[in-house]
Amino acid sequence: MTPMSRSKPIKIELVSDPMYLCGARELVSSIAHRVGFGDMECSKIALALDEAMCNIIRHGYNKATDRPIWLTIYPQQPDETTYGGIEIIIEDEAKQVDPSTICGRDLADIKPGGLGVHIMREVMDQVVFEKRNGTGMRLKMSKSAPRPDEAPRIGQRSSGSNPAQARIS
Amino acid sequence: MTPMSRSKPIKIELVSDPMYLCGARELVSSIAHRVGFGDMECSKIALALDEAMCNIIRHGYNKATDRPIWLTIYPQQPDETTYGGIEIIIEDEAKQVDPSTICGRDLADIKPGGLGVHIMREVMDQVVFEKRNGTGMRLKMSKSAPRPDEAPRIGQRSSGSNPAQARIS
Amino acid sequence: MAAASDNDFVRTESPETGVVILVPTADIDMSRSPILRSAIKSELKPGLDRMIIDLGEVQYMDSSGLATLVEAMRIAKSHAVPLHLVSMTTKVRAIFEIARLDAFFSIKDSRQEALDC
Amino acid sequence: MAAASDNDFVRTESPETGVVILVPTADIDMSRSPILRSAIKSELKPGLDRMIIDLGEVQYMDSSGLATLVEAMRIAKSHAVPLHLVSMTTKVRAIFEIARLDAFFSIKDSRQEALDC
Ligand SMILES: Nc1ncnc2c1ncn2[C@@H]1O[C@H](COP(=O)(O)OP(=O)(O)O)[C@@H](O)[C@H]1O
Ligand SMILES: Nc1ncnc2c1ncn2[C@@H]1O[C@H](COP(=O)(O)OP(=O)(O)O)[C@@H](O)[C@H]1O
Repeated sequence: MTPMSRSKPIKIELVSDPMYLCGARELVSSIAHRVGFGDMECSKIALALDEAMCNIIRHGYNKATDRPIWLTIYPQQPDETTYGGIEIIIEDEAKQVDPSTICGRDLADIKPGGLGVHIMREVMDQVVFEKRNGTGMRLKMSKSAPRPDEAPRIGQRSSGSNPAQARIS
Repeated sequence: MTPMSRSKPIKIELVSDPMYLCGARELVSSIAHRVGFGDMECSKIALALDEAMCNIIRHGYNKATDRPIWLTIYPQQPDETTYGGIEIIIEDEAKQVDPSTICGRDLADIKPGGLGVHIMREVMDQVVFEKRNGTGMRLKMSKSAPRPDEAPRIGQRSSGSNPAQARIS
Repeated sequence: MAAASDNDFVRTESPETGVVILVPTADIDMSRSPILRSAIKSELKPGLDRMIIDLGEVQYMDSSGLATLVEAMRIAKSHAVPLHLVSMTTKVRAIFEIARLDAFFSIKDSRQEALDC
Repeated sequence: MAAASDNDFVRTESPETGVVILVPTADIDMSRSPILRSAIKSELKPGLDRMIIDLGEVQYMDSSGLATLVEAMRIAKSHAVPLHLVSMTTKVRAIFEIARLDAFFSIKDSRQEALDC
């Protein structure tokens, strides 16, 4: 995603209370819708955001409901040279952990929990955790929208899993 | 609303695009729900916010979709001494107008438009427009939640319009 | 939870000749009113026996939606086409009441009531 | 558009003796999973013939909802009570697929199918 074609970001400062999850999901979902994602994809992107925020509340802030979380959402409108897409940055002041320790459990070993990170990685194209300077963590997630009205990108042509992508205009 | 009993505010910086109305409504609605408003009241508070944002987009920014709007929402949890409630501050960088010129049309004269300001005043307890220092406008709206499980406030006892308020615990 | 896609936001039905029912399928706000408006404009023609706007799937409407419906009512009157709003949810009815528009429109509980009247 | 009130978030039905149907009526996320969890815990007792969780009104679920259902499945197995999930919307089914949990549960298209099996 090139910074040049980004639209203005939407910024939200909220607190680590699960009551805000729904509003945050609706906001990111309406943005995703606008930059070209279908209903199902919007719902999945909202899910990835929700999982990220839940993890901050649970693991980062130990369920305290009054600590800050900052969301920055960059919508990227499609144009001649790029697919549309969305980039989401989530920051906190919670305890810093080594990004390499943030990973999900073996999916074959079914038990409650351990799914959030898997879901984020499955849904988004890119998921990067890092320590912020000073305090807290930063998570960047991004995803490009498909362009069903154009030729598919090289390498996706033969997958056949998405009939819309196989159509050539 | 005393500043002391306010919870931390939620802050949102977005742009003047109608696509964000839905997310903003959901966010304010979930906050209103949490501080003690019923479903119908939450929907009306979301409506007041929506009307305020629409007016900024239409009148303030002349329908430009890339100009900033800042929302600050103060949830006020109910406690022993206060009703719960919500305060919403909406700021922009749009053209400054004399606050006294912002008013709705005569409701008896039915025609499309001219309802937004009426709706805000009908729904919220307080609606105050002012010029910001330098550029843009600021709108403060607030509303206290009823406490159906307590004696009604003096002066509301005889209104009889709200059965919940007439109940004395 | 995602908004219904804007393309299929207004469903058009015609249960009998001369009757058109428009069914908006999500919140009607400033971002969707123009879609409802153009659906009304393309269907509300002189000679139509009856137009019904079924609001049963609408949980939320702002003043841009009200303005669109006020305009529709004016066009309907000028074309002498009866226009009825049906199946309003309680939240949407509350908005009509706040705007004192509940008496301006013909509001019916159900499609059937609007077809029979 | 406002969330359903949390008090009536889970509806409980019992169409016949020994059968309990739980119907969550809104999005299941971290703020509502605990309510579903306690409804399950209070209804899922040894001796029950069958529990059905009807997800037809749920458009969204996150991993806290999945965890709650995985836990319910374990309790059901330990009590030897058949537990079926029915009427999943496509979006919720997609979440089960992402988490590779679609094979772990007994997922049926309708209540009737879960009652007959
Ligand atoms: N924001 C975070 N801060 C600290 N640790 C985290 C964070 N997010 C995830 N983790 C770590 O990664 C693990 C896997 O997370 P996840 O897949 O969401 O499963 P779960 O949250 O159910 O344990 C967590 O158990 C936790 O140790
Ligand atoms: N944010 C604003 N900036 C400038 N003028 C405003 C603003 N909000 C409202 N107004 C003025 O107040 C009038 C009444 O607004 P409203 O009741 O919402 O009706 P409408 O927007 O349909 O005209 C508007 O026509 C406009 O002149």
